[in-house]
Amino acid sequence: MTVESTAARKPRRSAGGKASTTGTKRTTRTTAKKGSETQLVQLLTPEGKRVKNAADAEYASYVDGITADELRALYRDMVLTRRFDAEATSLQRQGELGLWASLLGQEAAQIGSGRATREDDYVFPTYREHGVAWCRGVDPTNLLGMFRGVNNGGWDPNGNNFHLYTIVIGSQALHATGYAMGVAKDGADSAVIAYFGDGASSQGDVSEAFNFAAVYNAPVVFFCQNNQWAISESNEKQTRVPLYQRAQGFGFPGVRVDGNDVLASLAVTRWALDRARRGEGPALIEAFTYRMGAHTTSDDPSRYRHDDERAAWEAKDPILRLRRHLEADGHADEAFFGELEAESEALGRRVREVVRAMPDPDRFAVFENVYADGHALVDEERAQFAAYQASFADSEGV
Amino acid sequence: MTVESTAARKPRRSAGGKASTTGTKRTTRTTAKKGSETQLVQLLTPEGKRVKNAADAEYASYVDGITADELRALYRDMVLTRRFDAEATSLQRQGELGLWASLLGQEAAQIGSGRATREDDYVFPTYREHGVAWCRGVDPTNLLGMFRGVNNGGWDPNGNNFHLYTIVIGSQALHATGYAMGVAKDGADSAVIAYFGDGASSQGDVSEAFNFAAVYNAPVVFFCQNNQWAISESNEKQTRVPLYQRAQGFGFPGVRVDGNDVLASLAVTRWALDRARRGEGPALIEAFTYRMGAHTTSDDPSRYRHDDERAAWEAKDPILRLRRHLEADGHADEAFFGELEAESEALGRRVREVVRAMPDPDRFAVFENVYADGHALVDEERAQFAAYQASFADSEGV
Amino acid sequence: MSQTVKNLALAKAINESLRRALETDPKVLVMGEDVGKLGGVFRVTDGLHKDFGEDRVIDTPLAESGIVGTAIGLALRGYRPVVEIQFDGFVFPAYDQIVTQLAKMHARSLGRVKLPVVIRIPYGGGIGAVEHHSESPEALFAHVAGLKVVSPSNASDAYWMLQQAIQSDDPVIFFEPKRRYWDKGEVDTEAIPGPLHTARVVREGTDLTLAAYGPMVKLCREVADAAAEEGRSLEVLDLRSVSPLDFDAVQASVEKTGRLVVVHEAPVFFGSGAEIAARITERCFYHLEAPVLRVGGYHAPYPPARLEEEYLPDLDRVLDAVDRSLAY
Amino acid sequence: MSQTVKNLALAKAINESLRRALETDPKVLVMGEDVGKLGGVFRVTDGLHKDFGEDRVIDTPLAESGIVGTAIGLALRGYRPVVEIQFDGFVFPAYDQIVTQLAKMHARSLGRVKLPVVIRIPYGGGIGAVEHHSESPEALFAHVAGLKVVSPSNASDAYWMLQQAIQSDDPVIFFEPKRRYWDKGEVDTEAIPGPLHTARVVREGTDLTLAAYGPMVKLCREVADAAAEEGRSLEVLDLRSVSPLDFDAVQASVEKTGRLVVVHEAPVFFGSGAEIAARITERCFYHLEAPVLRVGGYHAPYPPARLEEEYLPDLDRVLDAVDRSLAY
Ligand SMILES: Cc1ncc(C[n+]2csc(CCOP(=O)(O)OP(=O)(O)O)c2C)c(N)n1
Ligand SMILES: Cc1ncc(C[n+]2csc(CCOP(=O)(O)OP(=O)(O)O)c2C)c(N)n1
Ligand SMILES: [Mg+2]
Ligand SMILES: [Mg+2]
Repeated sequence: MTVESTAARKPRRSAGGKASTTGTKRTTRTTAKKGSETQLVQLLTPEGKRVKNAADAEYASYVDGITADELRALYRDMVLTRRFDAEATSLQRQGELGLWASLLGQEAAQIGSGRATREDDYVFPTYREHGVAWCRGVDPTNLLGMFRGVNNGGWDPNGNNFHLYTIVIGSQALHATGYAMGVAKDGADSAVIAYFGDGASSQGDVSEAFNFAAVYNAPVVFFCQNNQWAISESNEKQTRVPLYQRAQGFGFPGVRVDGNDVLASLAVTRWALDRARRGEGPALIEAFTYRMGAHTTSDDPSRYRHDDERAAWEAKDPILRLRRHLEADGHADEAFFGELEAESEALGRRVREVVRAMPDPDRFAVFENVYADGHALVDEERAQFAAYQASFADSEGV
Repeated sequence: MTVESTAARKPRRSAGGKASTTGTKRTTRTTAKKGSETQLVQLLTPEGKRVKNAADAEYASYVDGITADELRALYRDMVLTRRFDAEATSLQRQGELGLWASLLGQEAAQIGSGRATREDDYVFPTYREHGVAWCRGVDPTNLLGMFRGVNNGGWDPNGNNFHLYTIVIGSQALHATGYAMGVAKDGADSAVIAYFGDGASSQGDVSEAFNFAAVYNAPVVFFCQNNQWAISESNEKQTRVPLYQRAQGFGFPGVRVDGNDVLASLAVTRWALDRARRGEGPALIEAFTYRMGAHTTSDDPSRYRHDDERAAWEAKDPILRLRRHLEADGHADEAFFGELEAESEALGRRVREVVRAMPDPDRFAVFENVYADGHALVDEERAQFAAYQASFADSEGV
Repeated sequence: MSQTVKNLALAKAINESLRRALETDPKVLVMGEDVGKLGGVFRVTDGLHKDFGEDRVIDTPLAESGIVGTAIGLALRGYRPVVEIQFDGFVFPAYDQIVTQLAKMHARSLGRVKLPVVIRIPYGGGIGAVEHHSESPEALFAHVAGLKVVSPSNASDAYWMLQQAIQSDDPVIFFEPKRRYWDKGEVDTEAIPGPLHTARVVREGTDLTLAAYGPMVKLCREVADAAAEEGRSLEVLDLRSVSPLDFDAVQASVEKTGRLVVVHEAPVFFGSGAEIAARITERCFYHLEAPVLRVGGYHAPYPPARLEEEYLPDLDRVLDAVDRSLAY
Repeated sequence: MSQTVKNLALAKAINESLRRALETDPKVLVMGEDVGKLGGVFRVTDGLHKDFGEDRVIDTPLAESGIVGTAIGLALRGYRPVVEIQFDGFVFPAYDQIVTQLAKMHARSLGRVKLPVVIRIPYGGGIGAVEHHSESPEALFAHVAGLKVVSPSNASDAYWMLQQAIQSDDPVIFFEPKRRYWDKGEVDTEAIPGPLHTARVVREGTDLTLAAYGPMVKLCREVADAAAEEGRSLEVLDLRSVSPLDFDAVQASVEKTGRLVVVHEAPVFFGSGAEIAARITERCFYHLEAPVLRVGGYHAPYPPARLEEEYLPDLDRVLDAVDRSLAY
């Protein structure tokens, strides 16, 4: 028998057609626009003006009473983070680091969100969250060990509730969710925040994390820095619709914030952490920003993107924007900027010195910490290695 | 420095709170209701009445001119499928099959969607799509080999464009998407449909499939049979919001259809396949239905669900519903039902006979088809196995 | 004795061990698919959900990577999750989290972070199941540094090894011999167990050593019985741990017998037997009267149920290997 | 000769091989992360996107399971996808699709469905990279029936073995020795290559056999040179294929030399060396003058860059094993 479709069949137009908006009440529509067509939560224009948008009032309320001191502190954070980042890039050029992943351009997203966290919150970064690490009080020189190649993670995650950098894309979203499930079990009122990139949003682990977080109502905020690029792949290669919309399909809110606006990033992240603390579950923040530099020092962006794109984003620079605001409102004077300049240089110097003095690990470190409770084979191999090393000492000693 | 949240911090209420609907224009809301509170596309009530709902007109148009012949054919499909399924269940009880996964209750979802496919469409089932297999023209006895334990897949996928059953949950959603990408590359105007369950929606692979399908605008329809249970886990364990909504976050439409209504299932699937053929990309259909039986013959649902739930769904039986409709509209007479009864019995008999006569595989089959181009180790092991077997023949021969 | 000694099926021994862990340590969690009300598809977690609630015995969404990934997060928060993977063939979606995160985080953190996560996997064939329900993937975990891999062969070990796995600060992959779930054995819940990663001589012998773990130990004992009738004295070693492997125990036995046959269900190619053969040959080069022989699965996907008898090591196949070894 | 012989870096040889495949078979696709405009992080796909378009050279979303899963679907539709995994350590999210689907679908379908998918994986250490960028997971694929696993050591093999892998109707895991990407070698694009899964004697010798594949072949040649200066004649075997392994070639060599040292970067425990040692000991029990020795990685996560020299097999460590073998 045949019960075939009675509707007309037109040939496929192309494999790259637009999403249909057809649908009924029972059908979810896909009407959202892509990329920059979608509006952002913005509290500070690129020119440094405060925006008062009624629609964003709820977010804005989280920074309503912000003081000049606090604004200057945010500025300082961003400047020092950028300075540190630049120093690391040049240390890589000098051969002191094997690799560096620069956060240039993403300072506002990171400082804004990082400063929104409370001491008892827990942060799961990817490999580029140097600004967040700074906010958490991790000594920046500790970040460099893995890029120098002396370790795979050079700080105590529990020292500042800042987990180790995770290189495998998306994995940490699940760790953050599990951690948040634990926080809820403990009845604590702290929250967890997981950082990842636009590219990472494609990983199954990130979707699974969204779903676990929603199902268990875990107090976790997913903070996606959409810096427009996953190495050489632009947003269109990763997603058909703006990323913040992903959240809705899992049952929690998503919001796109101007990631080059430190105030908006701070406000929206406070909002999200707060509702997590109140037991309202996860939220997704898409911080719309730009990777000003290469993916890492190994990358050559000229192969895949145009300079004018970068130029357009330079006009939206997060640091310049806050500086304009501080200056326009008379919140900071020359003395402040001068002192900060000096502080930056001092930081750069210190980083340089610490890195250059960073010793290579002991050769036996290979065998350390493979297990917490030990493992017979590791012991055996360590002993063999020691004997082997000693055999050279013997012959060299003669 | 400290730039802390200025908003009040209430303690977390509970780890199981409701999704917040707070949000602004820039925020995706999570206003949808759970489970049965969401409306379904329904064209036939449980009492067998045709529903004319303006909102569903677009879907309804796909079955507008359906004839009495066609309706009877759908009925016949459902009845024979149920009969086959019952036979398989009893063959398992008799020890002829090692296991059976019954589709009881899901006939409408499967026959409706299966009959919506065109011969040149391609179908990727999970392990319960016996009704879809029937629509594709796969001989039902071929489905039984893997449940009897004589093979892991007993039909030629390209014979009826019906892929092998996939047991690892969610995997086939990616195969379907890749296949659809190939269809688009070929410029063909056929479509692909991937079946999976409510539980499967949690797998990362399914989310990745949604995303690949959206990004490449692949002509694939995701057909999720939400039969309310993933073994012992109800929908609340899998998702916070209705599953059809998942699609929107990836940028394509999702629709929930009454999966016990064969007409609605047919219409909505035609609609989705059609737009895929027209190059409008993927769609997600959530067929809201019920697993009337156990998960498989190994399962004991009394451990985790109440009988009254089943009773409530019995009132919505897909076959009964169409029968009422046929009878009310005078589309079928006693002769028809009588003949069908006889045909059912004949089918049951044939299945029984074929299964009982199904030979065990040759012992050398272990080594067959491991590779298409051969593998030295397999050859070596086969030879050793032959020699080993021969050693018994020798001694037995003495 | 008496009071504390129970006669339990292996599955029930695991159940009681989980119960004890949940009782004694509030940080212990049980999580997985259908581990709640259903009590797991093998009823291993039967009754735990009822007695400890859904906060401790957690039905998870159907996503293995999510289960292990969130278990890692829970462990970072101080919990000790015991994860159930429903069947051997379904552990692979979690493989990335296991290999790149669970196994490596302790070393990555220079020892600052510990991940006491146990992953229970019912494994192996012999129960007439459909595809993916009968595999033995232990080698794929043993090769990965940072993981410990164990497999009990009897109820007492199942009980105690699980206690020890849960107490361990390292991630442990706990392979449960599903076809032995219903085999009963005595469990002394007050015994003081030996170290987790040691092998045990379960039958002494002088002519040849049979080494196995998990489901194959019982078979090897039967082989030894059969061989004894033919006047051959086989020593049977229950390895119990696959990573680390107790090479000292194997070596000691082989120095005595001069011959070794390793038996496992997993495919021979790149399986445990290879590692044991390589290392024992190195350690016992002058003691071995025959090459180490291996009996295991073929280099083929686990076959459909009606062929599994051909695929799985059985009495005859092991005896054949014994004969071949003794013929050297 | 002449015209068709080019001097190419190994990475460039792969590039030209991909180009040839794309030119000769319209069903061949190249897919992966950053394989398009960027030409891959190692530039292995350089220029292909420009010349064959994004319909043939496909930048994918960042999801390895998705890449392999859709490649399977494309293969079912008649395509021959060549998938790039960016680095060894990132193959694990795709492991489930590889092990449970790609490897098994041909057998599952009783031979009706073929999956000619090649998965290219730059692997191994020695380039001073960060975590997950230096691993050698080949054993984790060799243990799995249904997969073929190969690894070229030089430009000519890279070119031809890839041609053969793409032409094969079986899934092939193609491990590229990333630290040799820049090593140049002659490639005759009109040569008639030998069978894909055969080993090759790259240096003849009489005292001991060194067996290796991929990046370690060059090291073994250097070892043989160094040993020659000390008057020792080592035979060097380039295994080329890990599954199947060319045991006949190893056996033939060992029957001549009586000694075997296997070298690989992957951890020794449950590594390729174990399988080779076990099987060769069985085949050559009366020929071996010493146990098969293995040189490889330790049972530890691949260490940070400044320790990799300690971790990786080097001239001294291999020579040490040679000495130990010869001392028997
Ligand atoms: C699982 C996995 N696959 C591939 C990579 C290689 N890789 C490193 S960074 C990167 C792009 C990440 O893009 P995105 O998530 O947008 O973060 P961004 O680097 O832009 O901050 C890729 C593909 C990886 N680290 N992990
Ligand atoms: C990856 C994986 N994990 C676990 C299982 C075991 N399993 C088989 S069916 C099933 C439940 C599936 O539920 P659903 O997707 O709703 O489909 P249904 O059986 O209800 O049709 C589970 C957990 C599996 N087959 N694959
Ligand atoms: Mg990015
Ligand atoms: Mg279901």
